[in-house]
This record gives sequence, structure tokens and C-alpha cells, in this order.
Amino acid sequence: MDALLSGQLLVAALVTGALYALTALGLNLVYGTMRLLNVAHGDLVMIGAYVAFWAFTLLALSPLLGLAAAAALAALFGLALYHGLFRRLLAGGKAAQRLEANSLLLFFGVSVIVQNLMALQFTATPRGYQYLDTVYRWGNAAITGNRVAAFAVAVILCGGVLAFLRFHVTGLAIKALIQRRDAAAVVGVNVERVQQLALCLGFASAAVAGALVSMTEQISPFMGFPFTIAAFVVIILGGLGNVTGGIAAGLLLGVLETYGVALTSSAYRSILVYGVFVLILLLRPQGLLGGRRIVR
Amino acid sequence: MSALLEAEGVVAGYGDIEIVHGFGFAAAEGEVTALVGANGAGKTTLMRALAGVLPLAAGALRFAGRDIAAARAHARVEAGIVLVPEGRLIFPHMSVAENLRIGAINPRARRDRARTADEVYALFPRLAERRRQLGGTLSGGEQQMLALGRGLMAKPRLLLLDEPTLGLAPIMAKLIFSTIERLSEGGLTIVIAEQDVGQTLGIADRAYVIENGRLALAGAGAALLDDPRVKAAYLGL
Amino acid sequence: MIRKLSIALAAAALFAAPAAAQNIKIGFSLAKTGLFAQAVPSQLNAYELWREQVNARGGLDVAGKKRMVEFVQYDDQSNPGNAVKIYEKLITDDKVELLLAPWGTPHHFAVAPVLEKYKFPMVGNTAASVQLREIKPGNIWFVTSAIPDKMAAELVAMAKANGYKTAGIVANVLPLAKEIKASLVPALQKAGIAVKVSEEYPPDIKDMTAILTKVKAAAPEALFVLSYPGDSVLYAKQAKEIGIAAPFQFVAVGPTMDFFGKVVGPSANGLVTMGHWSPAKADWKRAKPFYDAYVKKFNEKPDYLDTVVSYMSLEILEQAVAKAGTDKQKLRQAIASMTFDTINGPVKFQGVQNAITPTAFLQIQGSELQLVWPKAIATSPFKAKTGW
Amino acid sequence: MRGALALAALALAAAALPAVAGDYHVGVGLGLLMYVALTQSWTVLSGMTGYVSLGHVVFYGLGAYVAVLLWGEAPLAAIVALAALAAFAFAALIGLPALRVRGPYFVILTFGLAELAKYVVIVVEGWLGKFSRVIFGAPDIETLYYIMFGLAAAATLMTFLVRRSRFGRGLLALRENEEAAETVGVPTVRFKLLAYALSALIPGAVGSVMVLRQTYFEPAQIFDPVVSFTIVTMAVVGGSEDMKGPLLGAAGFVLLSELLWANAPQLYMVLLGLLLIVFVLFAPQGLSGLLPARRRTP
Amino acid sequence: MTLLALRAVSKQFGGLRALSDISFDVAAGEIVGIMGANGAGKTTLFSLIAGNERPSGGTIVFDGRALAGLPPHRICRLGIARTFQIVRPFGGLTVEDNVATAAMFGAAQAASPAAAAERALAVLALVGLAERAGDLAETLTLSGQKRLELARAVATGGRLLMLDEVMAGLTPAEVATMLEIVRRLHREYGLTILIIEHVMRALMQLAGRIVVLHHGEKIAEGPPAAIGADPRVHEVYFGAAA
Repeated sequence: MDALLSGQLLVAALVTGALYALTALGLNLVYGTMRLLNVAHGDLVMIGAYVAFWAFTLLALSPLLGLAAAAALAALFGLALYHGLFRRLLAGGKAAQRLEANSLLLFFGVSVIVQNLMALQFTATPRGYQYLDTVYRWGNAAITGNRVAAFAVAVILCGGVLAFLRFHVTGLAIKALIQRRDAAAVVGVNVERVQQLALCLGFASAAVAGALVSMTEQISPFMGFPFTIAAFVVIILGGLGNVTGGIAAGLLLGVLETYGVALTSSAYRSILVYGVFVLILLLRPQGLLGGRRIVR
Repeated sequence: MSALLEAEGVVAGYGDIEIVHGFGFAAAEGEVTALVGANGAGKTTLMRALAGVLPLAAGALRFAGRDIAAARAHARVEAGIVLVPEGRLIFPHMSVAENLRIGAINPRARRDRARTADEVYALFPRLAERRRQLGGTLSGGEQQMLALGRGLMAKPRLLLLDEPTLGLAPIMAKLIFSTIERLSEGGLTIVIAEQDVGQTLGIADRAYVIENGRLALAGAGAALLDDPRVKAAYLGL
Repeated sequence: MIRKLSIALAAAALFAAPAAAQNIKIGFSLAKTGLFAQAVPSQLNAYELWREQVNARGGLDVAGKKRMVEFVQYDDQSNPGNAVKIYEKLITDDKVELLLAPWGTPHHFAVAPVLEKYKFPMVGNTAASVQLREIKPGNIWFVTSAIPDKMAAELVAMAKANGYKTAGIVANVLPLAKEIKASLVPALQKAGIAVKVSEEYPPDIKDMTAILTKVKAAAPEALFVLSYPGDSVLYAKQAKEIGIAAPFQFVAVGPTMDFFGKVVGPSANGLVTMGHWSPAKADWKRAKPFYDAYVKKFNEKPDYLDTVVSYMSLEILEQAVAKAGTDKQKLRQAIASMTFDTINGPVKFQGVQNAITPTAFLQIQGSELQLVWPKAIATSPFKAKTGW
Repeated sequence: MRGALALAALALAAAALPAVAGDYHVGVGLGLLMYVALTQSWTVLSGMTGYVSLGHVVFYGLGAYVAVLLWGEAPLAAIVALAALAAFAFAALIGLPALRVRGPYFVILTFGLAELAKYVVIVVEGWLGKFSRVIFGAPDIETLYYIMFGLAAAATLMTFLVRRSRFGRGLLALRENEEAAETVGVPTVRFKLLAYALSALIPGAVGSVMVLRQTYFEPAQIFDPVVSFTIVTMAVVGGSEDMKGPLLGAAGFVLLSELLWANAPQLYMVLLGLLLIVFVLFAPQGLSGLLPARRRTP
Repeated sequence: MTLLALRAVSKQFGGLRALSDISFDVAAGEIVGIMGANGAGKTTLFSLIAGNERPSGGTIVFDGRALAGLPPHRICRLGIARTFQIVRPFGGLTVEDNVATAAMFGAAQAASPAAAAERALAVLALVGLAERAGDLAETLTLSGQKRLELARAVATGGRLLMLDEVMAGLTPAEVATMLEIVRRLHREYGLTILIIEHVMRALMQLAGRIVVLHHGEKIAEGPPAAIGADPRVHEVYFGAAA
């Protein structure tokens, strides 16, 4: 029981939670603004991890700088996908349900292609490197430098995006699109441009998460799927399309998982995560933190 | 008096369903132009087509002498055509201030947004009181004020008002109408679509009756108010 | 329509692989994509290195006649059902003369009935399970000596020999780990070593802090981490962070792979892992040349576990074919009865199992992996882990 | 009529396959029949009601688990039947809460349920002290092939009958507009639930057959989400408007992947991904939508 | 004989009171009109009676049976049929199948698919959609879809028909046709009709009695002439100015 009170668990919960929050952020933006279900989201995490890995291995570039390259590359990829696949789909304006189902399949196709192209290019061999591996201690808690860095970057980026959504007029436009698609155009939001931006931002943030993860985990072309799952669990928990809720839910999931496991057994970790996920969907599909729908 | 907006043979609808089958009218600079008609007659569809939210299936649209039939919604807002939509469509999870702020997203309006906001707050002191409140938690009447205020934030040359008193208590409807009159007196060109025929025709310089997506009748506002055909259409008297 | 298409398929396969009459076709399927994909390169590299070496020697000696080796390989997408289908295809359709093993325990089990049906001999490699012994012998053999119950017994013997009195277990819930654990717990009890902490975790774990905090509090002398490559890395990184101080730390699968050293670095020093081979073992004459050839070709170290057992299975096959040719009956006889000289020393089968190679453990010492147990084959003495 | 003849010819060819082809082709045929059975069953729910299940592997997995538990304890026919019933019962149980959720939520929910079930089975196996299970003495491929043939035929027949029935009409109505369907008297809750349970029945049996084919059971592999995705992909590629769709989708997909992996093993996954994208973008009604003469309501 | 009786029916959406304390009766064979401005609660009233929404308070009794808590399909089978103001066709089904579905599942369930199709075609002929029977419902124009809504409700075989703005958006000629259809349904089929309508002339001609709602409250009830002369109704429709 002492373990529960140790700072160590809190550190773990916060680091895990911050990475969950950052990973889910992009998925939420893409779903919120366009109702696209991006099941290839984890593959962007993977791409980001590879960019950081190669930048570090070949150019000896710090992953904290490599993440900028990862973000840029992912944003470009997002732009290409937008023009290649989704513009037509979004302009069609057919029933939203169809759009969601179709986007899921399209992204599934993208996911399969990306994974296998990466495997062809880099082989499936797991890779990794060491960066900021020193352990820092205070009190009864300890943390490696790379986890501090990952936490800091994730928190800064989540906070930055929240601030952008809150204070910048373009951020406001993204929120407008999420809350009321039909009204966004009416007030003069350039819907097309904002959608592109949201997709780029969503992809880039996933890639940054990947770059951060690459400092602490092994990477491989097929590593993405669990991140997709985690991101979906988080945004369901926070309410689909609710960006602030998603970030809070990411942290919450980190805490829930870490302490849940500490209280029961690690063997139940996945049951705990999926159990919460399924229960939320059944009992409160608008998300744990989502407000009640406004009734007109 | 020159026409600020001219529409000719406008055809619009949703997918395969055509609702407006070739409607033409003109809104003169500085005047209030009313579009009246029954529910489902096509008023809202027409308004959305004018604002560019719905694509024009056919027809011509000129604004201040410029052809804008192909311009997308945000470009029309930038040109000065601003719709206050039916159902208000305010952003429910944004504060009053944010709702107003996003109204001024077009570059033309962005610079002056602080001053415009002050004007809007002056026009609706109630909004000033509730600056920080979320849009979704406002009452119906307050939401309508907010929608109107949000439209004004865009610095419109032409304001399209779609059912601005829908579902409002009479006292609130009255307030909205008096505001519209004040705006008109300030020189703003307004097109209003309303079911409340009486009050609408009362403030309109010119009115068009739309029936089943087509023009049924046109004339000076006050004259139509006494037109027996209008009375017959709306009260069955 | 199905028939017509299947004929077309057969025709396509025919055109795709116009076999030179002299070449010997050797078939296999690997999990190139899917769940296990990242484990497969260790094995595939061994296959490719071997083919290159054999062909450089003028071909495979088939009962005195040299024939160039040609691979017929497929991807089973990590799906055992696909593997079954592919081995049937290799045998009946591609008419390969020899088979190499697929990746992983499930796939070995899945193809075993196919081998039995066609009486087709295959030397298995990357499979480890106590249930292997239940397979009817005669068509499949397993070179590994890392069988879970034997490993458990040896681990306990090693801990006891070093005088450790308390133990902790952290285990993945996947089969190999659970099998080791099932034998480990009673063995520890029998040896009078108290299990002070025992935790399980699912394969998709992302953070071990909760487990390791409990482990740290229990402070066992010997810690058995029954993990797979991904979670081995996670363990090493977080154990360092939290400061797990057990002098004896066993990490099951992963430390033998090249990337592990790159990710974990010098702090991995002192970890013990499963594996029964080392290039430093001088009396295994073939060991060092293999190591050098591998490093030269792939520019990284071989996996001391999977690459080694895979390569051993090829050596065994090569030597059996040299004696018996490709006649299935003779070949089965040869594999079952010969003693083979491999990079891991001599191998001889009893039933389906390797009866000679001892169950052994490696320890990371500096930049090398040294055999530390059993003492009879050790290349270096065990050294207690002193920190991260 | 021509359709019926073509179907009969196809069935005859499928029935004759083991007699004329080698094990490998019978194996391909088995895989094809498996996906015909799974995809046909899936359309009873997702094609007819619009509730898209991305977790159909859960029924397949449960069926497999039942088969593994009962292997050696009960005759083959009983095992297959019990596997089907178990899946049916499970669907009926979780269907009531699950089907209250619509649209993308339902899609994600079904996926989550399948993953949850996987981890529950892993834990249960742990309690039972089992690490993985190997099946010895499994039936030969011909036997499994004919059982699968029966399942594929049954699933095809089921979709055919459901589509023509009053029940099927009710499902289509609720797919088009659930509230309107209720208002004209369709008992939507009961119908959805029945459709869900029916769509689980045969996948349960299919799972039991396939685990006997693989002779190895390990939950993480049997509850493979790729199976769920493949089913949806086949329904998209083939179309899910009538019973032709799943036949075309499964056949097209399985045969194409056989062709591709034999000839371009490295690239075939990439090509399959591209194919999926092309179909979603340019042929949303699937292969069967490209066939002439179609009237949408059955 | 009272067919439908509402007593103190209320509906609350979150903080919004959509209907409060509505009470009135509908006798068998009557045509009762409901009028009121947008947002007055008319459609909500229909949804409560048809079971699409649950009342927050009050009782609704149909033919001596309390409807509280019954799902819509059960209420439909008891004999209440409704149309939707915002049309809800089964877009991907043919026009005939739209109507046949109602015939199969409604209050008077057709014995066979053939019988359902027969009834569907008869009803389609009545509303003037017979020629479009084989087309997909989503290809109909708005007025076509309005008539389809009506046909589908009629085909259920219910005794009480609730029509929600079936004439909105129709041309005067179409309104006349629709009026004739509704009259025939009343006369020949003996249906009791509850009708929401904005085309006042139509309502005044059809209804024997009109209930006026305003902001969720009943402000008037009576014969058309009295309603037309009621100053409160005038105020609601023309504002205080008139």
C-alpha cells in the first residue's frame, strides 16, 4: 500500500497520461473537424518514431529537434491525403454516417500501405537508440531524462494547442468547425483551409508523439496499432471531438491505468482499459467529460 | 435606389431534391427587403443559397455589381454578405465573447473587431452581461441576439436574416424587430425571411411572397400587408 | 469458377518460378507481416546467410551431388492458418524438396500435422514449449534446448548455486512466459527460495512502474522477468529508473538481439538471459566463423537465440542431406539418428528433442554475451549485477 | 433464374474441389468458404441494419474457444453446433446494451468488445493454468472443408431468406430510418437484436472449424482484429446489398491475395490496401454494384 | 366516444419546458387541428402521443388504454399512425416497399407480402404516387415525399391518423388535392384525424375543432370560426400590431 503513495506512481501516471493526451489530440482534431475516423493514427506515431530514429542514428540529431522534422513530414503527408482522398469525400456531403464508415476503411487501407512500405524499406527489425538516459531522483521518485523531456514536450504541445484553440482566431475557427460545421461557413470560416490545417496539425502531433516515444521504446513498422487503440480509448473517454476533454481524458487514463494496476494486478491492465472503454460507450457515449448535448 | 444584391432564376436544393425553382429578386441598398411565405416554401433554402452555404444549381447572383454566383461562403462573407441563419446556430461550447470574436474572422472585419464588439454590446446590453457565459446555456432570445451580434461582427454590407423570431416570446420578437429597424435606419441593407408576416411587412420597404419555391407576389411592404391574398394565405380568412 | 481459377493460379505459380533443373528448391513461410513480423528478421537472416554460404561453396551437397539452393518463400502474415496452407502449397504445389521452419511456436504446431500427413521431414527452430514433446516424433525435430520446464529447473539451480534466498517473478501472460513460470514457482519452493513478489502483465503493457514499485519494495535477490523483446526493453529502462537492485536479474527474451544493446546500452550490463550459444566458446569450432560471417553480411550482431537456432537447423539439414539425399524416408532416418556438428557444438535428437545441447544462460558482460551457466560450458563466470 | 443456375454451378464446383485438387487448393478453398460464411453472416447485421460491426472476430474467437474446451469431450458435430450456439447466446446477451449505440460509436464499441473478450479469455486461460493449447488428432482437411462448405452455404441461404422475409424488410426499414420504422410498427429493438444474434451464429461455428485447422489455440492470435477488418473490407469490395456481394467480395479478395502473394509477396499487402481505397472511392457499391440489372429493394 | 384523451401532458427537455399541462380530447371520427407558431410544441405533442418521446408528466389514453411507457411500434399497432414534419422516407427502398413495410408491420398487418403490396398500391393510388411505385423513395421531390409520408401512415391501418404539416410547401393546386385526400380518408376510411397545419385556410376548412398552442401551452380551443376571431390567436400570428 505504501507503493500507492510513492511519488513514483504519480510520475509514471503523469508521463503515460501526457503521452496518451498528445497521441489522442490529433485523432480528436481530425475526427472533430471532419468526422474522419483515422485508424491509421498509430502509423503516424510510427512514422514520427522512425524519423527521430534515423535523424539520431544518421545525423546524430537530438530527437527533440528530430521531432520538428517528423511533424513537418507528417503534416505534408496529411496534406497529400487530404487532396488525394478526402476532399472528394468531404465535398460529397452525403450522410455523415457513410462518411465515417468510408473514412475508416480508407484509413485502414492507408494503414496497411504505410506499414508494409515501411517494412519493405526498413525491414521489420526492431530498432532503438539511447538518449538522455540518465536517471534523476528526488525523494522516493526517480525518472530518466528522456521521460522528463517527453513529458515536458507533450505538456507544452497540449497546452500550446489548447491555447491556440482558445486564443487564436484560427484556433477558434477549428473549434467552430468541431461544434457546428454548418455554422462555421456562415460566419466566414474558410472551411476547406481549416480542415487542411486540422489534418496537418493532427498528423503532426501524432508524429511528435512518435518521436518522443522513440526515446524510450523500441520501434518497428508494426508498432502503431496499440497507439491507435489508446488514442481511441482516450477520445471516447473525453467525448468524440472534445479537444479539452480528450486531453483531460488522456491524463485520466494514465492515472486510471497506473493506479488501477497498482491496486489490482498488472494482468488485468488490458481488461481494465477496454472495460472502461466499453462501459463508457454503453453508458455515456458522449464521453465521461463531455457535456450533455444542447437540446434545441 | 440601386440594387445591392440581384438574384435571377436561382435554383437550389439538397442533392436530388430541388426546392427553389428559379427565384429572382433584388435588394436595394439601404432598404429592408422581406421574403415571406409558408413553412417549407423555400425561404431558408434560398437564404442559404444566397449566403453560399448551398451551391447554386442554376441562376445568376450579383452583389454590388460583381458576379458572385461561384464564390464560396467565406468569400461572400468577406465581400459583405452575412447570414444570420435559421435556428441561430451559435457555437454552444464557446463563450458569448468567443462567438462574437469568430464572427469577425474575415480579414476585413478582424482589424476593427474590438470596436465592433463594443457596438454589439451597446446594441444588446444583455450580451455584455453574459460575455463569459457559454452560448449553449443562453435562453432562446439571448441566442438570437448573439446570432445577430455575431453577424454584425462580420461588418456586413448586406445582412440576411432567416427567421430571426422563430420560437421567440412575443416580447423578445418585438425587441428583435426593433433592433432590425434601428440597424436599417443606420443604413444597413437587410433581407429578412419571416413567417411573422405582420411585423415583417410592417418594417419592410419591399416584399416578395415565395410559394413552393417560386415568386408568387411582390410589392411594397405596407401594401402587401393589406393585400387580401396575403391575408388569405396566412389566416384562411 | 474456383477450379478454373485454381488452374490459373497454378499456372501463374509455374511461370513465376521457372526452376532451373539443377537447383534444389527449399521452401518456407515466415511471418513477414503482422503480429510477429519484428521477430522474423533474426531467422530470415540466418536462412539467407546460409544460402549464400552454401551457394558460394558450389551448392548444397545432396548425397554427393552439388546443387544450387533456391528459396521458395512466402509471408504467412503471422497467421498459423496461413502457414498450414502455405506448407501444403510448398509440398503439393511448388513441389519443394526440402522445408525450413516457420517462425514461432504456434506455427510449428500448426504445420506439424501437414508434415505428418506427407511424411515430410523438417528441422524446427524457433519454437519452445513443453507441449513440443507431445508431438508424434518422426517428421519434426526441435533444436532448441530452451524448453520452459528445463529452463526453470536450471534457473533455480543457478540461483541456488549463487546463494540467493529470495526471488521475484514478473511474467508476461503469453505462453512461453507462463510455461516457464508454471515450472519456476514449484522449483523455487523446492529449493527453499522464497517468492516474495509475483506479478503478471499483458503483452500490450506500456508502463511497468506499478509492478516494479512492488518489486522494489519486496527487494528479492533473484528476479525473473519472463518477458518478450518489447517488454524486455521496457523492463530494462524502467528498472533502471526505479533502481531495481537485485544482483541476479533474468530477462527472458530480448537481450540476445542486437537492438537491445543499442536501446538499453551499458546499463544492461549484468542481465542474464536465455540462450545456449556464444562465439567465445572456442571448442565449438564453427561458432566464431559464423559470427564473423554474420557481422560481415548484416553489419550487426546475430541474435544469439533465434538466429543461432535457425542456423543450427540449417546445418543439421545440410549434413543429413549430404548423407541421405532428398529421399524423405532416408532423410527422416538420417536426421533422427545422426550426430550433427553445429555452431552450438554437437546435436543429436531423441524423439523430437535435442538431447545434447544443455539448457544454458547468457549474461551481458561489457559489450559481450557470455555463457555463464551451466559451469561445464561457461565462457565466463557469473557476476552479480551491481547496478544500472 | 440465371443467378440460381450460376449459384448451383458454383456450389457444385466447390463441392467437387477436394476430389480434383490437392491440399493446397483445398486449403485456399477452405479460406474462401470461411470468408464467404463470415461475410454473409456479417451482412445480416451490418448490411441489413446499417450497424457496422468491426468486431465480428469475437464470435469467431468464442467459437474457437468452445471448440478447444470441448475437443476430445464431444463429437465433432456437437462441437460445431455448440460453438455456434455459444456465439449466438453471447451476441444476444451483449446485443441489448450494445445496439443502443449508433453510428461510429457502435463501430468502435464492437471493436472494443472484441479486444475486451480477447483479454478476458487470456485471463481465464491463466486461471485454468493453460498457456496455449495444442489440438492433437484434428480432422483432416477434407472433413473440415465440407463442414465449412455447409456453413458457407447455410450463411448464404440465411442472407437470402432473411432478405426476402418480413423480418428482413423490417431490418431494411430500420436501416433507412430507425425512428420512422418504429413508427410504422417495426419492433426495432427486437429485430436488431435478432439480426445481431443471427449474424453471430455461423461465425461461431466457423471459429470452431478454423481452430481445428490450425491445431493451436492462443487467444491473442485467434481474436485477431485483422479478421474483423477483412470481413468489412470484403463486404465493401463485394458489396453488401444482396447475397452476391459477399460471394464476390470473398472470392475476389481471397483469389487475388493468392495470386498476389505468390507473385509479389512483398508488395501484396500494399496492393490490397490500394485496392480497398480504390473501391471505397470509386465503387462504393462494390463488385456486385458493377454488375448490371439491379433493383435495390429485394 | 372519446378515442384519445390527453390529461396534463408535459414535456421537459433539460431546462427547457417544451409542453406544459396540455389536456384535450379527440372523439372518434373527428378532425382536430393543432396550430401554433414554430416552437410552440406541436411536433413534440405528436411525438409524445406516438411514443417517440416519453412525457415528463400527465397521461395519454387511447381507446381506453394508457400509452405511458409503450414503445412506438406497440402504439402503432394499437392504431395510431403519424407522419413526420421533416420527412423520413426509407430512402433506399422503393416507394412501394416504403408503404408495404407499413402494411406489414402496422395495426392491420397484411397476411402476406402480396397482400401488403396490394394494400400499398391501393394507398399509393389514393395519394397519387402509383406511377412512382417502383422508384427509390429518395428520388421523389419534397411534395412527393410528403405524400409518401401520408401513404405510409395510412397503410399501417391505424384508426387515428396524425398529420404533421403534410401541406407545407405545396402549391395551391397540390393543397387542394391533399385536402381532398384527407377528406376521403376521413369519410371513406372513417379515420379520426389530428392535423398540424400552417396553411391556415386548409386547416379552417378541414377541422371541426382547433387547438392552439403557444410556447408549450394551450391558449385556445374551439371551432375554426371562433379561433379565427380570437384576439389572442391574432396576436400570436400577426403580433400585437394587428
